Amino acid sequence: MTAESTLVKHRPVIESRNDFPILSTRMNGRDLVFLDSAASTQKPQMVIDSLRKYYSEQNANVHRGVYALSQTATHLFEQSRLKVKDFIGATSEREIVFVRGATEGINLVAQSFGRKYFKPGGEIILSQLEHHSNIVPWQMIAEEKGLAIKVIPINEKGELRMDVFEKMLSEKVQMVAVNHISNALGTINPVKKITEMAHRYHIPVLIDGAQATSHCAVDVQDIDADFYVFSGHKMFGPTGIGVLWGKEKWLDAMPPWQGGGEMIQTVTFEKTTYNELPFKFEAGTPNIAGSIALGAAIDYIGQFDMTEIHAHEQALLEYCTDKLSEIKGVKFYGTAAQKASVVSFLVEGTHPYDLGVILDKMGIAVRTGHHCTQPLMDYLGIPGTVRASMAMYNHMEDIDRLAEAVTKARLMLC
Amino acid sequence: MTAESTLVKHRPVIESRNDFPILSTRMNGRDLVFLDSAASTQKPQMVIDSLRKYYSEQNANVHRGVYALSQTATHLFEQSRLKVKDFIGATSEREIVFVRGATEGINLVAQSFGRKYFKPGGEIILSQLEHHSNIVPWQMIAEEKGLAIKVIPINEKGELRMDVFEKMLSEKVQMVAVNHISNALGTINPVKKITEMAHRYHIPVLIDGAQATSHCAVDVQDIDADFYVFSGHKMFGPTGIGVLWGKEKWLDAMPPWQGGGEMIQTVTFEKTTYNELPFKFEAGTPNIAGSIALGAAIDYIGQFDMTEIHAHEQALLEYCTDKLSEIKGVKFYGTAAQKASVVSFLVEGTHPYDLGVILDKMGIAVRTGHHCTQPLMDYLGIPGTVRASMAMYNHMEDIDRLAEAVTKARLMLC
Amino acid sequence: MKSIEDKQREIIEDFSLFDDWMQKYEYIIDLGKSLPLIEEEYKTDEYLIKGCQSRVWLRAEIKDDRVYFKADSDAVITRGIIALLIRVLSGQKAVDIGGSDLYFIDRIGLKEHLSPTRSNGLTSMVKQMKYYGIGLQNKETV
Amino acid sequence: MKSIEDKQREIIEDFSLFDDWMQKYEYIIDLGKSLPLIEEEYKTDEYLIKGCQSRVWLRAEIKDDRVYFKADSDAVITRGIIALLIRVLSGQKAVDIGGSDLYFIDRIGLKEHLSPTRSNGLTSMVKQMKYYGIGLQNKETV
Ligand SMILES: Cc1ncc(COP(=O)(O)O)c(C=O)c1O
Ligand SMILES: Cc1ncc(COP(=O)(O)O)c(C=O)c1O
Repeated sequence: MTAESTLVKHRPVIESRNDFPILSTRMNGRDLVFLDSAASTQKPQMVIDSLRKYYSEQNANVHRGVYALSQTATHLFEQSRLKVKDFIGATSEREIVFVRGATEGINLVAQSFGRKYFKPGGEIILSQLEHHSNIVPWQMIAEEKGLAIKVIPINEKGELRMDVFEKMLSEKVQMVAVNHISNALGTINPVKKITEMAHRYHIPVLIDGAQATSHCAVDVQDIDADFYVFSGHKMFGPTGIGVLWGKEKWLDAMPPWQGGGEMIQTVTFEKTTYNELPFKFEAGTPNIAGSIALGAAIDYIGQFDMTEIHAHEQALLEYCTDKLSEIKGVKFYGTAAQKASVVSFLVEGTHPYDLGVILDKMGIAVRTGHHCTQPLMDYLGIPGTVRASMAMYNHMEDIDRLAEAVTKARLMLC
Repeated sequence: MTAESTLVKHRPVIESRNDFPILSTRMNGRDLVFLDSAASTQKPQMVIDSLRKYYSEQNANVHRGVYALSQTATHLFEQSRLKVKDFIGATSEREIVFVRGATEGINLVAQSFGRKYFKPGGEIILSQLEHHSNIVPWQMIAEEKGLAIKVIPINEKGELRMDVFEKMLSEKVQMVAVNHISNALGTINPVKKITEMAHRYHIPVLIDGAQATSHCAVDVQDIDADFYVFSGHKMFGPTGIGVLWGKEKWLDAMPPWQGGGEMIQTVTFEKTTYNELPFKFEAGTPNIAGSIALGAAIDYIGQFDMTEIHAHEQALLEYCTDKLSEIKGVKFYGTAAQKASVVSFLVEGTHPYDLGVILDKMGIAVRTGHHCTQPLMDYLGIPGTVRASMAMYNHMEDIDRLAEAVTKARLMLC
Repeated sequence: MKSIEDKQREIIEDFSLFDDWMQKYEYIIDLGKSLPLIEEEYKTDEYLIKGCQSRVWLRAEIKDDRVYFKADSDAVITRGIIALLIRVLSGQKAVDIGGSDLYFIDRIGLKEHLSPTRSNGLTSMVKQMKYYGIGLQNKETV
Repeated sequence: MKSIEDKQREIIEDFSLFDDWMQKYEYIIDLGKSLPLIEEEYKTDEYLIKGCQSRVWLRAEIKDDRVYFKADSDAVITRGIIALLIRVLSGQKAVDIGGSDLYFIDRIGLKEHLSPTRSNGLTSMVKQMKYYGIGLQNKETV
């Protein structure tokens, strides 16, 4: 941090709630308590305004128009790429590829990198905590190229067994792909350590940061992974936009994945030469408005101090854990020492679906089910959990409402 | 049309201009004249409001949440799919796959269909009129699988040489992919005829409808092609959303392309089973807001009568052609008998870029360059054209302003 | 045996007594708890209807021209609604089941539970029940 | 020879005479028309700088410690701006070119033409000119 930036006055995190119009609406006749931010966060007025302004004053297709409107749109679009670059501490905007979301980013790497570099007989290491989006793309390419999937197990707290991981590493491994933060259990994984260990064997590492970017400062150079992906809609930005960050040496060496406008330099029917990074990977008209609004989301987050956001969320996590544990029959899943503001639980004698239905009636939005982590649920031997996930805009009162509602629901159901 | 729907009063097309806020802004100090709708159309207030409303009142991740907000979002999202289905006359919503845009739709078919069905030694037929997005994906899979690309030539008017096409058809051909309307020349291609001819040899046909959906009624059952793709941003909808329509028998038989959340039924590390259509092809959180706003764009178009839109645009086309031909040195590219409201031209002794720069200064947005159709430009022996493309919201006055500006620019440049 | 029509009207009347959602759900939960369970031997994949949120097992038996349903779910609210559906449809004539319009669900304010987006298995279950009604009028057991 | 600084100031002064964009562009277009063309033999891919909208050819010669540029474009406005850039940079010391800050472009209101998003080849040309300045101080011809 420079001398200057220490002078910046950050807005208090507690204020943020007022910036999100949806949080003052009602659900089933009750003031909405939104505790499903791990599925998708809500959007601040700044992001909504960015979309409105873009379509009302700035819209035009990018990169090829000479007229002012198109120049403005292109400028805003590329500015947003620079914001993303700074946000995750990348060295160059050439490393920032706009995609639809984390899922598309992982597919891009699996298919482009995988087709070029994966060799039959090799192994891909995932973890027991992974979201389907960080499993299925690897299964597909593994099947195509003849590799095996290996899984880092977890301990009873839901932490990765790093000792086992260490033993799994070998020359056969061709990719390690793990999430930064588990969406189902909240576990914050030691991604820097994982990368360092994998790199000892020269194994490339992809980190699925879908759950991380709204909760902690991400520095891709510090983590030193080879790829990092995340989704705009999980960090106060719009749906349909996300980011693949990759080290330039890899992105340069990888073949393009989708073909079309934007990603070419010259086209003849005989031969096509590809554009430079990052455009090589951005075929077709991109989600221009979405990218610009993602930049607005980054500006929004920048008004706050990330360590204060983290502290606020940790306080919510602790309070939520305390309040729920006062309720009879509550059992928690995921009690990692390093944990994000995600509380997965079950109430003895109740089905998560039933609990979700009753909470909904009381105006409380939580997620129930397998959270797109079926292998993890199978491993835990449960059909799913009830998951309350908090973001910066949640207040302690939300937890009070949740605890009260769970208590009532339990009485109704048991 | 049913008896009831003939009673519907359509709004006059000429009114539409007022619905687009950007059209009352200024560019370089002059009232904006927007003549680049073939690159991307502008957005009506209805679409902008749909986005605002979604993010302010309805936002939640779709398909898995039990709570009311998530149910609403899912409902709106699936309603939008039904609107798309009706808009193009598909038989079932299972045939409607949401993608980022036309480009992604073509890539999906090229990679999923191509990897399964293309055989070495075969041929793919494209046309001289194609956009890079309908060339490069086919080149990539052709190279991978060992097929040859064949090109339907055009006549001096910019029409497909159907006689040559007929002779190109054979058992070797494994796909015919042509656009419905050429973005560079405006030619409306006889897609129904093309499909019928290809089907005699049981060759599947993909129609790139990127330029069609805002200009004429599209009926995929009438055309009877196998795949039809288009982009939301070219039909008054937002960026980052588009549609792949495919016949159910093909989509069912095709392997998934991207893996992740939404597109699975069950996942274990050993074996994954895929979801039903269309979800099999929609990996990851979709562009929810974009899809819903595309539905709003369809509702918007539905307020007007498509034949009246077409007539209005044809009048603009004719007027534009007449006015520009009064200017010395103007040469037109593309004079097909069936032509959409696209006027590609050059002024003798001037470079398209120079013309574009001067027009911009006069508040007029046209596109200059190769329009992502380099093979067509090479064929025509020119570096590019100046292209004025009209949509329903353009008025005759826009053409007057254009003609006046071209006259002035010519004086400055020659 | 009362008709599908009559049974629906009965249920709508029952529900009109409730003042708020709590009473209504308490009633459904009670129903869910008291549902005569399907025999354990039938709780297999063969009888399973997949729902993402809750699982449903359904079994049909045909006697003369009538279809008798047994069903279960792992979630009690789903089960309660199953109980209502069985009350209306079980023992009815196959032909009536196939053509039935289950408007009572809407009228008692439980429509959301039969939304295909809920993925609790109920939409598929109803579809399956009607399918039995239409398709299996001439078979003995299913 | 006047310095890069002086030349830029000169151009800014010239442009201060224009009342509107029309006069300014007429002047640039005139400049573009009068630019001493690069010899046809150098209009090859080797000297080509790719721009999507207009093409630019650039050739540099070094004499003593100074770099002399010749350049051309197929678009006349691009050419006019090239003429300005050559007026400022050609014949200057390599070291000065490498470190130059071409603020005049901004001051005369033509910044947009040097935006990387214009893809008219000019941004790449300026980069290339500076590269010659920095990299080629010790070579004879480029
Ligand atoms: C004929 C045609 N096909 C395909 C495309 C690509 O559409 P998108 O960039 O929205 O994917 C375009 C857009 O320019 C087009 O005009
Ligand atoms: C850990 C994790 N990875 C990946 C994803 C997929 O993100 P998206 O659906 O935005 O592509 C999610 C979102 O649910 C997630 O939580």
